[in-house]
This record gives sequence, structure tokens and C-alpha cells, in this order.
Amino acid sequence: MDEKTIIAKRVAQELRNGNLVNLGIGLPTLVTKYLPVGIQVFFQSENGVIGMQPLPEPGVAADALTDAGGTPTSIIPGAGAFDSVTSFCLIRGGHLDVTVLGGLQVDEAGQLANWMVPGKMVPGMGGAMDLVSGAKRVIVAMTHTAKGAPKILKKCNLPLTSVRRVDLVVTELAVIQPTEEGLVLLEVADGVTVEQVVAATEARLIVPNTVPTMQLAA
Amino acid sequence: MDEKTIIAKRVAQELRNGNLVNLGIGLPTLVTKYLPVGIQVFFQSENGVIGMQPLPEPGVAADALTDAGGTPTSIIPGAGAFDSVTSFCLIRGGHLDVTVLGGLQVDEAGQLANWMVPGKMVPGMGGAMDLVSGAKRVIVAMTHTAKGAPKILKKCNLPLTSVRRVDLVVTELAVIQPTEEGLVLLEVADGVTVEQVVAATEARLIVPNTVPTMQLAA
Amino acid sequence: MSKVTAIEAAVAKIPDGATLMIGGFMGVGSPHRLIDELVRQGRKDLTIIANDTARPGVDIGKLIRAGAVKRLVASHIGLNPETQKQMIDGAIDVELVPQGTLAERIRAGGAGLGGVLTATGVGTTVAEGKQTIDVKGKTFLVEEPLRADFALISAWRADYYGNLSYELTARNFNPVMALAADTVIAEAGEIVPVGLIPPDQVETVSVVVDHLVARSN
Amino acid sequence: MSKVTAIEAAVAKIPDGATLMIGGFMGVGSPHRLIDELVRQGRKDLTIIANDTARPGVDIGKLIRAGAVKRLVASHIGLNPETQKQMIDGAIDVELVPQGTLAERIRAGGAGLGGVLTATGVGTTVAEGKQTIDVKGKTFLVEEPLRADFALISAWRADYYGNLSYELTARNFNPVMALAADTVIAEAGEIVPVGLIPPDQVETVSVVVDHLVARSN
Repeated sequence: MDEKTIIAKRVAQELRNGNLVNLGIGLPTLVTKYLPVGIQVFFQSENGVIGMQPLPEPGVAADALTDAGGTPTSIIPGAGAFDSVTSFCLIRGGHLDVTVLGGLQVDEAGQLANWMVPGKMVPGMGGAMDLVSGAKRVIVAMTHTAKGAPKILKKCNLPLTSVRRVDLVVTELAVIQPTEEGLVLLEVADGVTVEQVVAATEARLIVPNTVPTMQLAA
Repeated sequence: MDEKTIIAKRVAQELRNGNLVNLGIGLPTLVTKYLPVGIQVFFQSENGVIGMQPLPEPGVAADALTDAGGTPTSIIPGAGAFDSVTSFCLIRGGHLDVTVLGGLQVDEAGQLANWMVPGKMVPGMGGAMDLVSGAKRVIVAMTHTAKGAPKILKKCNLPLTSVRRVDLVVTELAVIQPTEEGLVLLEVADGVTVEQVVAATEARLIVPNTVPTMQLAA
Repeated sequence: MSKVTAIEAAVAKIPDGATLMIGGFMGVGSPHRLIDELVRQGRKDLTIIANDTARPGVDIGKLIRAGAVKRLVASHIGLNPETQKQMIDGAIDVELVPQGTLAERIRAGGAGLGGVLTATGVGTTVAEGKQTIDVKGKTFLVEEPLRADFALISAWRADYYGNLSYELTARNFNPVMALAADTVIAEAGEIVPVGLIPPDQVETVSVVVDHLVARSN
Repeated sequence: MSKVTAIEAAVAKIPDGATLMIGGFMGVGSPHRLIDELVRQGRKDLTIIANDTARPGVDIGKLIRAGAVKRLVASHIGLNPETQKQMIDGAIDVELVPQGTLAERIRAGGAGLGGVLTATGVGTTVAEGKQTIDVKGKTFLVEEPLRADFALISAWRADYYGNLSYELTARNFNPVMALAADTVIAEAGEIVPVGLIPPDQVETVSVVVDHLVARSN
């Protein structure tokens, strides 16, 4: 199983029946593929729809129905469309159950940096700051390291997305829960040792006596 | 012509083609009867509709279409319905061209009191404070005196509706324009002298050399 | 995931002393059945956030007459002398709020905003005891957000998921209140199969609605 | 009172140096014809308030490529490297705003509010140089309202008075921008007789629209 699949499958387990969920572009969108059977989730796209689902077949795309990247999408029965104000009212007003975002860095305070690299990448924050500040639950889905360098640090040195502590970090190596006391190592991936996770992490990890292995569907 | 008719007819002359207009309950609603020919005005009801008009005939009332007093009404073709938030966005955001309200008192600063009499009448301000603070043009339509006592005073002693200076006061005796310098007597009603207006007014009136007579349709 | 709930069970979730937002404007677009059931179940010490209290013994006026209301946040009580009497007698604590400010305060509660900066009420009795702030040289009142334990909403049409559509002036405060309460109970004129309300006509999205009750028995 | 205007005349009202709000989200729901005509008429030194600048040479990206933009207020420019390059070169002054804050700031401009109190951006670079205010013990940024000289809007359907309906995700920033500009120019997919858009489906009321242009020639 490749890194992204591990992460997407594990994140999918966090979704509950009836949840309103926003998935960031890139890796987080893979989560849709691995929803547990019997779980109905409403996916929001911040450009103005709840009930988004992939196009059922080629050739049925419409100009007026796209995801936040501008790519044609489709909707489930019972979907609702709305403007940007309402969309962010849902995101910022505590109506969004879960947001899954990519990350550049997470630190011991559980704070996330994911929107810019000064002097290099200045894409703009889009909805990221609103999502992290406003969602009930923030899950960061990212690779544990970038070109070998740890992304889970003592202190983020890139500009923060929000001062809010995120709720869960899922990587291909581990599941980590930021808490008031620090980063707790909840699970390690199949075939990965606690020592390997610690070695790949700059931040101090709180390691319980027993750390279970991530359970993923085949 | 009775007092109310004089006031309503004169106020109607202030409306311009294409104006968005809100009429307070009571006397101001009479204005609809005297719109100049060829003038199309959009009447807003703050409970959520633009394009209100009286019921064309008995028996066509619907529960879901009423004016702000809860009385069934009807709409013109091209009407639009919206919620209370949008309704007051239009009122407070500078989109309402004219509001016509009743008044208990107006003073030399052009400030209006029209929403409560402490210890006696505590109806609540409804939309009055929003209308007076937010409309482009505020016209007060009221009788000049109440049981012989002046309502146009040096200083309001009832709680103010807004600190904003209203734009025009129309009574059965006169048309008065509040300005930075004070209350200017613009017109007197047919058969009424400047002296009679001054006598019925506690506030100081600025009286130009010539004060024309109100011109009303028969 | 149908949200349809028996009205007795839905209203039974509301405890004495709860804070309720109730949609409607002079009884138009009010959740008539939910109000009747609240009275029938004898709920008391309620805090009600609503535009008005309708007329004596009508709609929210039924709750006033039943003595169920301890505190009221509203913009207008002029057409219900019973509310005014209870206010003057000290039986109900009434906070009068300009209607536009009321709508925006509820919206702020639902949108996660820290408050509303408005010119309405500056320099009047409404401003007493409130923070003000200057932005670009102009002074605004800081009006605090409103939220409730429950919102009781009336819709024209619902689907079984709880998507709601409204009709004309029966819309009023219903959509904004549906966003500003921990639990939302909606009463609908008809409940249709999922997919029958076009997405562009969904004004309250299903995910914010907890319980759905049909208007007719 | 038809609002229909020839596109050349409508766009000619916009002077060099004007501040424009432009609806759309990654080119979806953008006023394509109005943008094309702005480029054709060679307008320059514009300030653009929009969610994004689409992709290179597409929709608002055409204005970027034409060098027509002096200042940009947007939430995302990541998919248009030309905008990023002009920003880094100093050709465009770019203010990046969180998307929800952008929507609320525009809304505040249209609703007469003094600003937006939001938790988004507190403690980040977005907060630099801005007022904060404490409400009920929590700190919020005070984000100032946005208004424009012109809003260029795209709608699905219009009637001749200028009532507008939108479709699905082509809605996005269009309705809120229609309330926040001195002059509103709307482009519609079709223009229908007055009375054909049901009042409950009017999302932008005619009274705020100044000029109406059909999408097809």
C-alpha cells in the first residue's frame, strides 16, 4: 500500500454517519474512496455545495457545477447549493463536523502551517484559515517527512494557518493526537516501530505504554 | 381634504421612478394611493418582500404573503422575496432610497423620536431604528401637533430613534427640511400662513423670504 | 437518515428553562404545531428569541398567555398587550432589539462571528452599557451574537434529510435561526422524497436540521 | 424600466483606476463577456476584488495577462503563476484575505456594517496591523468592510428589471458582490420577461442592478 493510500484509508475511519466534511485538494480528496460501508457523509465544497460526489461517467460535466479547484463534479440527491457567504458561515459557524487538510508543518502545540513558504510559494490561504479556525474537528493528512526532513516540529517556522490546535494528524507512519500536554502517539502503521516514528519526528512525542497498530482494510 | 390626505399626497411627490421605498404602518401607507402617474416605485415590506401592492380583490389572500403588520398583501410581477437578514441588509446597507415613517417628535437637530413613550407605550422599535439609520432619505409624515401640543420641538424629550438627521418633515400644515443650520420652512399648506405654522411649532423655524404653497392634486 | 420525529418526542427534548429561537413574523411563518405542543406539555421558564410575540393568544402569544416565558428578546411587542402587561408587571424580562440588529446578532451566532458592528442604535437608549468601536473614523455599536439551545423553525417544504425551502414572507427569521441553535427542530408544510427539492431551492441545508415534524397530523 | 444595456456602453462607464468586484470562483460563474470587453477596451490601473485570478489567460487571468491590474484583493492565486510573478515583481500589489473573511468583508460593505469580528487569522500574519476586540473574553480581529465602484456579476437568469437567479456553484461571490458596489453590471445567460422568475427564486433583487448584458451576442 503506498503512503497516500495508507493515510486516506486511516482518515476515512474518522468520519461518522451524517457528518458534514470538507476535504482539501490533493491527498485529502482520496478519502472519498475509502469510506466505511454504511456510512453516509455529506461532502462540502467551499465554492458552494453540500453533497458533492465524483462524476459518475465522462461526458456529464456542467459548467455550473465544479469543485473548489474548478473541476466538474456531481451531486447526490438531497444536495444543496449556496453562495460563498453561506458556505463560510457553515465552515466558521461550527457546522462543519470535520475538515481534512494537507500540511507543511505541525508543531508541539498542535498548530498547523500549510498555506505559504515565504519567498517561494505564495498561493494564498483560500479557505484554509477559515477551515482550521472554524471546523469542529481538524484532521491533518500529510506525509510524515518531506525529502527526508521531519514535518512534525518543535515549533512551526512557516507562517501559521491558525493558532487553533488541530485534533488529529495522520501520516503514513503514525496517528498523532495533539493535546494540551503535547503530541500523543496513538497508532503506528503496520510494520513501523515507535522508534522509527520518533526518529522521523523533530517534535517530542508522548508515547503511551502500548501503541496499537493502524488497522486498515485491505 | 383631511390632514392625512394632505400629508400622503405631498409625500407621494417625493418618490422618484425606480425608487425602493419602505412605508411605515399607519399614515405612511396612504402614500401608495397618490403616486404620480408614470412613476414606478418598488415597495419593500421589511418582513421580506420587494414589490408589494394591495390585494387586488377580496378572497385571494395567502397565509405566506403579508405586510409587516401580518395583513395579507399581493405582489407585482418582478417582485422578490427574501429573509429578514437580507431585508435589513437592504435597509441598513444604503439600498433603500426612501423610508416614510410616522413621528412622535422631531427637533431642531432634525432628530426623530417615534418608538416609545416611557411608562406608557413600549411597543419596541421594530425596524424603525434601522430604517432611520440606514435609508438614503428619511421622510417623517406626521400631524403637526398632537391634541394641540407641538410635536416639532427644540429638543426631543422622548427616546430618540436615531441620531441621524432626517431629510424632510411633512405635516398637514407645512413641509420642513432639517439642515445643518436648523429647520427650514419649505412650504405651507393651502390656506395656512407662515405665522400659523410658527405658532404651532415649538422649534425655531428658518423662514425664507418667500415660502411657496404646497401644490397638491385635487 | 430520515430526520422525521414524532412531535411529542421532538418537543420533549426541550427542558424547562431552555433558550429557544422561534421563527415567524407576526405569526406568519411560525411553527404553529411546535408552539401548541410546547404549551400542551406545560413547558416553563423559557427564554424566547423571536421577532415579536404576535397577537394575544396567537402563535408565540400562546406561550406568553400560558406564562411559559421568563425572558424575551424581540424587536416588537406592540400588537400583543399581554406581553406588554407582563413586561410592566415584571413577569417577563424583555430585551428590545432593533429588528435588523436582531437578525444580524442571530446571524453572527450562526456564522461564528464575534459580534456585529452597527450604526443602528448609536446615541440612543439601545447603546446603553454596550462597547463601541471606531472603524475608519466612524463609531459603531458592538452587538453581541445570539445563540439558542433550540431553534423552532417553520418551512414550506422539507425532504426527509431535512433540507428546507421557504415561501415568500413566511421565510423571515427561519433560515437564520436554523444556523444559530444547538438543536434545530423544523416543522414543514409537506415532507417530500429526497432529491425533489432542487439544490438551488434548498435554503436551509439538511446537515443543520436535527428533527423534522410534519405540519398536519 | 428595462436595465438592458449594450455591452460596449456598460463597460465604457468603468474608468481607468476603478475598483471592481468580479464574481466567480476559478472562472466558474465569472462574467466572461464583461471581462473580455474590459480587456478589449484596454482598461488599466484597476483594483480587482475577487476570490481568485483563475488560470493564466482565463477569465480574470485575462486582465492579469493584459497588465490591467494594479491592485488585487483575493483569497487564492495559486493556480495562476502569472499573478504570482507580477506580485513578486511588484507589478501588482496583492492583499491575500482568508476566503471566509473576504466574503464577510464584502457582505459588511453591502450590509452597512462597520466591520467583521472574526477568529480567522488571529495570531497569524493576517492579523498584522489590524485592530482586535475582546467580546465575552474571546479575541477577534476587526476586518474592515469592502466596497467597490463597480461589481461585475454573472447570473444564470435575469428578467428585464434586473432580478437575478444563479445556478449551483456558479453562484459563489456573485450575490454578495451585487450588494457592495455603487454600480452593478450583471451578465446573464438568458433574459426573460418580468414575472417569469418566481419571487422565491430571485436571489439578487432588481433594485440593486444598474445594467444588464446578455451573455450571448
